[in-house]
Amino acid sequence: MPADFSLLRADFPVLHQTLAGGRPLVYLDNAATTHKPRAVIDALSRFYERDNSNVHRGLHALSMRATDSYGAARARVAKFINAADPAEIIFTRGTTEGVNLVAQSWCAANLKPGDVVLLTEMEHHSNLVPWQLAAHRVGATLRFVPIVGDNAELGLDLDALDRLLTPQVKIFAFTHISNTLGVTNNVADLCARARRVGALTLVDAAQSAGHEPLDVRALGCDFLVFSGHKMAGPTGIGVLYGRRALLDTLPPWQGGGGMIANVDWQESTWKPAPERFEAGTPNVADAIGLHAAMDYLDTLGRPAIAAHDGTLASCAAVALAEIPGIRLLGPRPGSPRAGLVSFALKDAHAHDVVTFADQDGIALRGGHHCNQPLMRKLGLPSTVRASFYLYNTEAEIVTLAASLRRIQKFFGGA
Amino acid sequence: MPADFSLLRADFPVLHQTLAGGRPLVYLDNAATTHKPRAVIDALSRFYERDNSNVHRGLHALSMRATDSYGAARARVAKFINAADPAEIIFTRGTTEGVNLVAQSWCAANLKPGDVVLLTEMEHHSNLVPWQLAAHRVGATLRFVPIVGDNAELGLDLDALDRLLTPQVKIFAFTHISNTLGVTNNVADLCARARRVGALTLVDAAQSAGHEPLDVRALGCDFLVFSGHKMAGPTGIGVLYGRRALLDTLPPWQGGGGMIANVDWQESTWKPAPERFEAGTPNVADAIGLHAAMDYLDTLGRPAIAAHDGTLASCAAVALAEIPGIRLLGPRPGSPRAGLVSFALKDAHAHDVVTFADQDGIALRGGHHCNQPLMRKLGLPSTVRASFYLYNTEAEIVTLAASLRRIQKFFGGA
Amino acid sequence: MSDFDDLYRDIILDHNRRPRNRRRLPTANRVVTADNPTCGDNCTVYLRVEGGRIAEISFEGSSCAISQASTSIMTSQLKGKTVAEAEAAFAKFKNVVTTGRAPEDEPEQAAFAGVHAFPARIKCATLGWHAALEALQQPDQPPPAS
Amino acid sequence: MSDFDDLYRDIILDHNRRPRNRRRLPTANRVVTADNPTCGDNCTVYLRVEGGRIAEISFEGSSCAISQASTSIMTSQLKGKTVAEAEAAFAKFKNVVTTGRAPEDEPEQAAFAGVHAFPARIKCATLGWHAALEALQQPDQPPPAS
Ligand SMILES: Cc1ncc(COP(=O)(O)O)c(C=O)c1O
Ligand SMILES: Cc1ncc(COP(=O)(O)O)c(C=O)c1O
Repeated sequence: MPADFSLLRADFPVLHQTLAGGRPLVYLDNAATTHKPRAVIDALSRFYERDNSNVHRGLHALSMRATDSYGAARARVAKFINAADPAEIIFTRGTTEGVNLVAQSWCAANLKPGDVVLLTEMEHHSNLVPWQLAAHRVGATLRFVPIVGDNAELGLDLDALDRLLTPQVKIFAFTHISNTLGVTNNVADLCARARRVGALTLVDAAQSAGHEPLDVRALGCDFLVFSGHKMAGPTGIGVLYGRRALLDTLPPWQGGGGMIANVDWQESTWKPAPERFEAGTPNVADAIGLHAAMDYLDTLGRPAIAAHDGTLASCAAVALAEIPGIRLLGPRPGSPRAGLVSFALKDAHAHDVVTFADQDGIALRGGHHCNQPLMRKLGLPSTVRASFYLYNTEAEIVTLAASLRRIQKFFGGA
Repeated sequence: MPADFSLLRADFPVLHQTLAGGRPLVYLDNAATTHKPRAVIDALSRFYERDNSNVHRGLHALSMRATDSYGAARARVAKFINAADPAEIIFTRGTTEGVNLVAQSWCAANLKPGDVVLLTEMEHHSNLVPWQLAAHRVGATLRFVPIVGDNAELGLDLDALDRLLTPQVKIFAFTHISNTLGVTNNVADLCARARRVGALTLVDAAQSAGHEPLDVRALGCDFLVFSGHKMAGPTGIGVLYGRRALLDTLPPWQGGGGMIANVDWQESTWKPAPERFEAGTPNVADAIGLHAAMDYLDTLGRPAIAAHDGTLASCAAVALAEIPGIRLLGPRPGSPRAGLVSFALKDAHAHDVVTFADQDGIALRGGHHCNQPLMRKLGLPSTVRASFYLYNTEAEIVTLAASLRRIQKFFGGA
Repeated sequence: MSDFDDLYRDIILDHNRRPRNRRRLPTANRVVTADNPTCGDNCTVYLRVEGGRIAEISFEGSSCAISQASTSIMTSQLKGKTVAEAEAAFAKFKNVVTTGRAPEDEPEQAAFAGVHAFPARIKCATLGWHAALEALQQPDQPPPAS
Repeated sequence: MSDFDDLYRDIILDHNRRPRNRRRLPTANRVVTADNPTCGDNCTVYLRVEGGRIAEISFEGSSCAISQASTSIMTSQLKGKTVAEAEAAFAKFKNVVTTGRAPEDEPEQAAFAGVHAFPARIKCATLGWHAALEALQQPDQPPPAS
């Protein structure tokens, strides 16, 4: 049975505060980062209070406990996304580092001048800029699957995708859920299309990993990346999944302790994955915190979380569509959408909206959402985004809608 | 007045545990990682319970608090090492990532075939392998300042250093304190010698940052790196210091959100340091935890900590020197040494020593200490290392010495 | 909402709704665009400098109310000023938005005193000023292509 | 210290102090070195395989007591065995060190049952075995250069 989501708020200490002016916190900035349940905060403290130690190289009691816990976190991630083998799980700082790792290590070993890296027009800077850096280095070309549809229902142009998927495309990197539009891409379908031309795939699951079930084998992707802090876990930890056979062919990216087999003055050899890609002391405590976050999410059930977040976002879209002068992006109000709503008010700039809403205790995000070229294409300098997670409620949407109406009046009036 | 160090043990929850067999924990693996005081653990919890939010791009209350706290942590690091400007402080995962950042970004922009990267024979793999990767990429050469002296008093060969410091040397990277030998290098002197031939310097302060005062301007280094987890701070956070004028000339290493000025489909431009080098959501919570750790250390006073750790290590060296069949590395017993002792027992392999000591509740480290080529040069497959921090006591050294005597008898007897 | 009302004074809302000098200046001999990379906002300032004085000044760009209003007010304040006078005016304005202390002799600048309670918005308030001051440092340029 | 005594049985200490077959084998036609990158230990196993059987076997290398003793015992156990028999023996040994269940018919292998309580040491106990089994899979080589 899915839990009663309104009861969950008790698990999140941060929600129980009143802001300046006595207003309760209405946190709708979950696409930027989510809050952490007590279970995650306690897992961190517990590690430092009982088991703190370096991993891998230790033979004493604490070091063995820390090594076991770190290994258990890796195995838990493998189970969380149904990877075949814990060795396919590399801990990173977050989504951004995972993309950079693949863009630098894989591209250096595999990309030749004239090759194409295919992206989409809805990528976050973190799944765009690393490919620019890597492609420029080898003289490869970046191409983009365009977004089509009117502003109220934007999506990838699949016909254009098939035309763009030439044999020159060596890797296709795309987001699962757009953090700006709230559009969900059909990952399995996109991976299958890429596979037909022999292109590898990297999926940016930053916006989906904490919201819906992920099965890397069913999706058929080669790489998948996400961030712990966007799924109720700590900051500073994230995951790169890579197919085992592929990881073992990649050269290391960073060098240092823990990733070497043998070091000589001039040359070294490497351990296999995952160690090869985890140079230096890893972020042990936060990996253990992420473990607790995955347990927390799976106790609720990710299908229930996805339903909850999607329902709230749909409600919000319907409620907001009524506000005069609003322009909603992404799926049409009434159609299914991921857990966020992005919009612009005719008379109020995004920053002014966010500052105003903040005075009502509402945390929103305004700006380009790390998606500058897309915003330019849409002809919008910026949008406001409300994004939802398991602890949000319908009452908070009512508060949001009322606040937006006052804003529209404040800036549009006179 | 320096605190009574034995009272500090109350600040470290992890120390108050009994291990299997009812023995109290004697933690002497501080060079691998140190424990965290209550103040650090609480700073992490407090952040997640009150202020948790993403930084940089937010205009709502929590985001402004998180941004302020993250900025304050950066400013605190600048003060901690007397950097001229908080913009010279880049947060990394740890020492290893800091070295990789410089080795990849600086070398790609500045190193040409035939140039020399100068290291020493006492570098940790983390300050060796990144330079191998970077030098091979551009066809530069690695050279090593040799270690001289008999096994009981090893140090850098300064005459050889001056011969090696040719105008071909573009950067000289060396450790402040050797994690294997306990030798302390004279950083200011080494930097001055390098400067004479126009070489830049990178100082690996992993083993010193938590133990003694550091003043990057007095030392005259160009880059300096260290890890939070080795100085009472959390795992997953570290620091790269770089001179401002230098940082602003470096190309970015990782791409992504937060480090860009302007992004277009094919090209982007970058923010200045430090943002340029911090792509993606940073490890906000652990930067704040590191802030608490620096405050904790400076309340005690780093000169007092250095004296405490050094005294313990000297006592340990004297006590251990009495044990039959022991071979001590590093400074002669009786001479000043950094807070660690590295040794080998004639009849017992390092692993067996560590396993035996663990049964006595003592946490030691055995192996190559991420220093394989040095161990080969010294003709030792591995050593045992006892390393001290502010919460260790003389009584623990007595326990250690007694345990080592029993080990020697156990394996040497019959 | 006292902080908020303080941030959005009537004078700011007025300049936001009806910005002064918001246009391209075909006769400009200095043009600088300033970006706020944090949010993607930008502001282009056009100047015609003659004999060390700002003969004409205008701006374009997309940005928030604080930025629009402060740039609008800046253009009306800097017209006719020398470089030194413009720098002094900016120093005064920066002081207002960082300290919150409102100068009695400058009601238009004083309207921005509320910004100091919103540190993340200080960049918005100074975006146009930065562009103008940078333009004043530059050599004369040919007029902007149309 | 019961776990510990269990780990370092007399038979292990004896083989550590006086390892059997610890030497270079000039007539070897298979040589494999296994490394434990975690600690820097290594073990080189020399085999002379004749007609599908291990005619001679020896080892060298620097490693801990567990590793020395298990390799020493391994060499005495594998001498004269076929590939299939060697693989079966290793499977049995692996079972001992991972489960701690001691086979009654193999007192020398049984001595390693205590290893299972020290998971980090399992690699030590199997280092020499891995080298030997890998060598058995290889084609014949010329004898090692001296
Ligand atoms: C001298 C030295 N340099 C570098 C490192 C690497 O530090 P980290 O593993 O925290 O990146 C260490 C510790 O492991 C060290 O002792
Ligand atoms: C779709 C998407 N990709 C990538 C990222 C970058 O994630 P992080 O900043 O945690 O590395 C984000 C969030 O900022 C995102 O929403």
